[in-house]
Amino acid sequence: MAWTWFHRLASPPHVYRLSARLTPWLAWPAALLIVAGLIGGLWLAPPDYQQGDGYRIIYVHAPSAWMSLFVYTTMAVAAGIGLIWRMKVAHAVAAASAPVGASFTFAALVTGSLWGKPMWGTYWQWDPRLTSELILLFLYLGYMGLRSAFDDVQRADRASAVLAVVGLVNVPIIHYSVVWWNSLHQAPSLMYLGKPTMPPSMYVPLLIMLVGFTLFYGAVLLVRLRGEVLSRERAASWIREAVRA
Amino acid sequence: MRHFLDMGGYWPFVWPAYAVTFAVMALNIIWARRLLKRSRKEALRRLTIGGTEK
Amino acid sequence: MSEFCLKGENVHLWRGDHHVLRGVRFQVGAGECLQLTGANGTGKTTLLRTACGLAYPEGGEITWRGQNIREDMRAFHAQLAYLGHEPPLKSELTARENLHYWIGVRRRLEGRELDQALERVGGNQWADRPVRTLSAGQKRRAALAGLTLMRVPLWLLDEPTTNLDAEGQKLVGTLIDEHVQAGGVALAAVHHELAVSRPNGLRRMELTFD
Amino acid sequence: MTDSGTMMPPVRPAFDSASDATHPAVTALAAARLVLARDLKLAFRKRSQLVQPLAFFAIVTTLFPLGVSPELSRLRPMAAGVLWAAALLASLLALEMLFRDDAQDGTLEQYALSGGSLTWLLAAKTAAHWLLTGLPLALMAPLAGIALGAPNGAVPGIVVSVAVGTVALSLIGSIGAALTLGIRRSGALLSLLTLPLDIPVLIFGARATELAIGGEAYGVPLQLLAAVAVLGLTLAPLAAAAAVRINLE
Repeated sequence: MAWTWFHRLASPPHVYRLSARLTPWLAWPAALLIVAGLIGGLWLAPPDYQQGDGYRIIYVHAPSAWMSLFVYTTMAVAAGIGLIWRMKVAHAVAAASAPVGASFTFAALVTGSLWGKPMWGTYWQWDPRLTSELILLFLYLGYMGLRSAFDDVQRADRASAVLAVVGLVNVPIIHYSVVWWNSLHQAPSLMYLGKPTMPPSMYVPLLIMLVGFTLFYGAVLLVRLRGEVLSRERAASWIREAVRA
Repeated sequence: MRHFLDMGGYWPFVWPAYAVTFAVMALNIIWARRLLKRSRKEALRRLTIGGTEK
Repeated sequence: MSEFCLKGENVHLWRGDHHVLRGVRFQVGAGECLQLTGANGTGKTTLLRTACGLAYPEGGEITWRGQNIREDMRAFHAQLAYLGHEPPLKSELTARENLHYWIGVRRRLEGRELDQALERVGGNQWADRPVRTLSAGQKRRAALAGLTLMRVPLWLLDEPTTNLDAEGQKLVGTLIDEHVQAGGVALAAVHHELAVSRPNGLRRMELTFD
Repeated sequence: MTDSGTMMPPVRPAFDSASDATHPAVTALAAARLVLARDLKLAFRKRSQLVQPLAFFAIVTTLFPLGVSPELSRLRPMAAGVLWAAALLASLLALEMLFRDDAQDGTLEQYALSGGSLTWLLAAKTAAHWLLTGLPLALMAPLAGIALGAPNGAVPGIVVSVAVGTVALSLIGSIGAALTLGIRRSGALLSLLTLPLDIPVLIFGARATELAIGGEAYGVPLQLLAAVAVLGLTLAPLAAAAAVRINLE
């Protein structure tokens, strides 16, 4: 079968060992890129002509917001794969992703409101980005709440997977409806930058940060994945070696 | 340096934003490691209790 | 299609950390009734639920007429009747209404079938009373009427004699007898030996903790 | 000669052992209709459960004038929002019971093993749920609306928008109810799962009602609301069926 390579690749012991081996290859580049992005964003990038130095929050806010969506998508896709093909490793990926995504959604909310304060004069505005972010946080909390309500890992995996997939279908609808709602009430929206085009000295650090954050997610995911894979395996002989190692 | 830390007067917003983000990252690292450690311990416990299959 | 035969091969199932079914093997063919015995917690109910496709075995496979039941689950379900611990009856409806809705979802009831089935289990007196007012034994009898009305070759019964008096237990035995005589297949989890009058075709299997 | 032969009642064949079709099967639609009829009959035999969400809706809408102001001019701008928040919570309240009884007495198991489509049966149950909560809410909403300062001309708009919106709410809610049916005291969790998914319904529904109260054309939000309901109609029963199967495992 053409699928055998795939199944071998997705077998728990293989995934466990591979994740252990890959983690440093993601973690160090992530650390490097984030430090580079920090230097670029905080020192090298010029102040914005409208927002001065206040715009520098973008270098943590935008990557966090990106993570919130990217992790949710990854989680839901993995959950869907686990649901359809009954693949434990895919469920483990979904389970490992949720807390990471939720925490970055939280960071995106806090940094967004800190950015909003000097611009709006208030920490909270019902602007579409922040509102969508808040709803996304609720989706994450619902997912994790449902997961923890089950004693049995298998059932938790499968039930929460249904929720994740339903959530993924809903995210664009929610986002669209929130934007639509916001356009009616003409509330101020979080303007990312004053100028329509950013000079490279501004956007290159942003790109570096985006990649750095994504790699960071990868590294954390791999560590968590090992834990999740272990808790889904029962008395298999490979565990003994893996745990000792 | 003074100038840098002041962030053009935006320091009360810029620095907390960075602090929160990096706190979240640090927590993620700690949580991930704790999860792995706990799962290992748990797996070992299961191996010793339900040691019917080797 | 091949002959009626329900077969379990090396079935493994976990509930959390608990390895409930450890490589269970069984086979029941046409004209046979397999009695599952075993102490509480040895997985009788789990085995029945796995055999009817509600629970998913993590190892091994279950076949019906030589085909894995997962291949065409609906066709398999159309040929089986499962009776769980609780009779699936609504207390606000009468026994007759309950059977009408319960069986009606599966097949069209013809003529006096429903009356005959209720009569068969001794339900003339209480068929039109709300189930809320029935005794546990009467509810069980109503469920047995439903079982006969499904007219399917495979019966999976979880403690079919619970709450039944001596006569009711005999009724279960007779119903299974007839079913098996007609070439049907029955798999029943029991605590007490079934009162089957024709013991040929009756087989036993005991589940244990190890 | 054999005495047993004469004693036996006329035995019809227990099943047709030759073919795969063992009996005249019921179409998915007919089975669904039966489930719908059963749930309606059950609801009318225990009416208290029917009335509770409606009473809840009435009480919540009463709280706002008491909490904000008795002046209709101040209530009118928020009437649509109040109506929708109350409708959302009332429909949520009824959701917990959607599958609970059927899960406990084994009816859901029988549905899952019926050999027919579980999706259709659950769609029928959801339809019954809407007929028993959504529709009465839609009929009651104009009363609450008028009490909050809506003009009489807004009545059709309010009824239509709440009716369409509650279809979507019932459908989305059926997923949440199916996911939590194995969990004790699931109320808070059910809200946490369902309410975020309900937000588009709230936004489009409240907008349509708001426009209706203001005497303006509410076609656009109503169409968006209907689109959400149609999407829910196609996908929610599938998801609910998957969730029910998982919880029966």
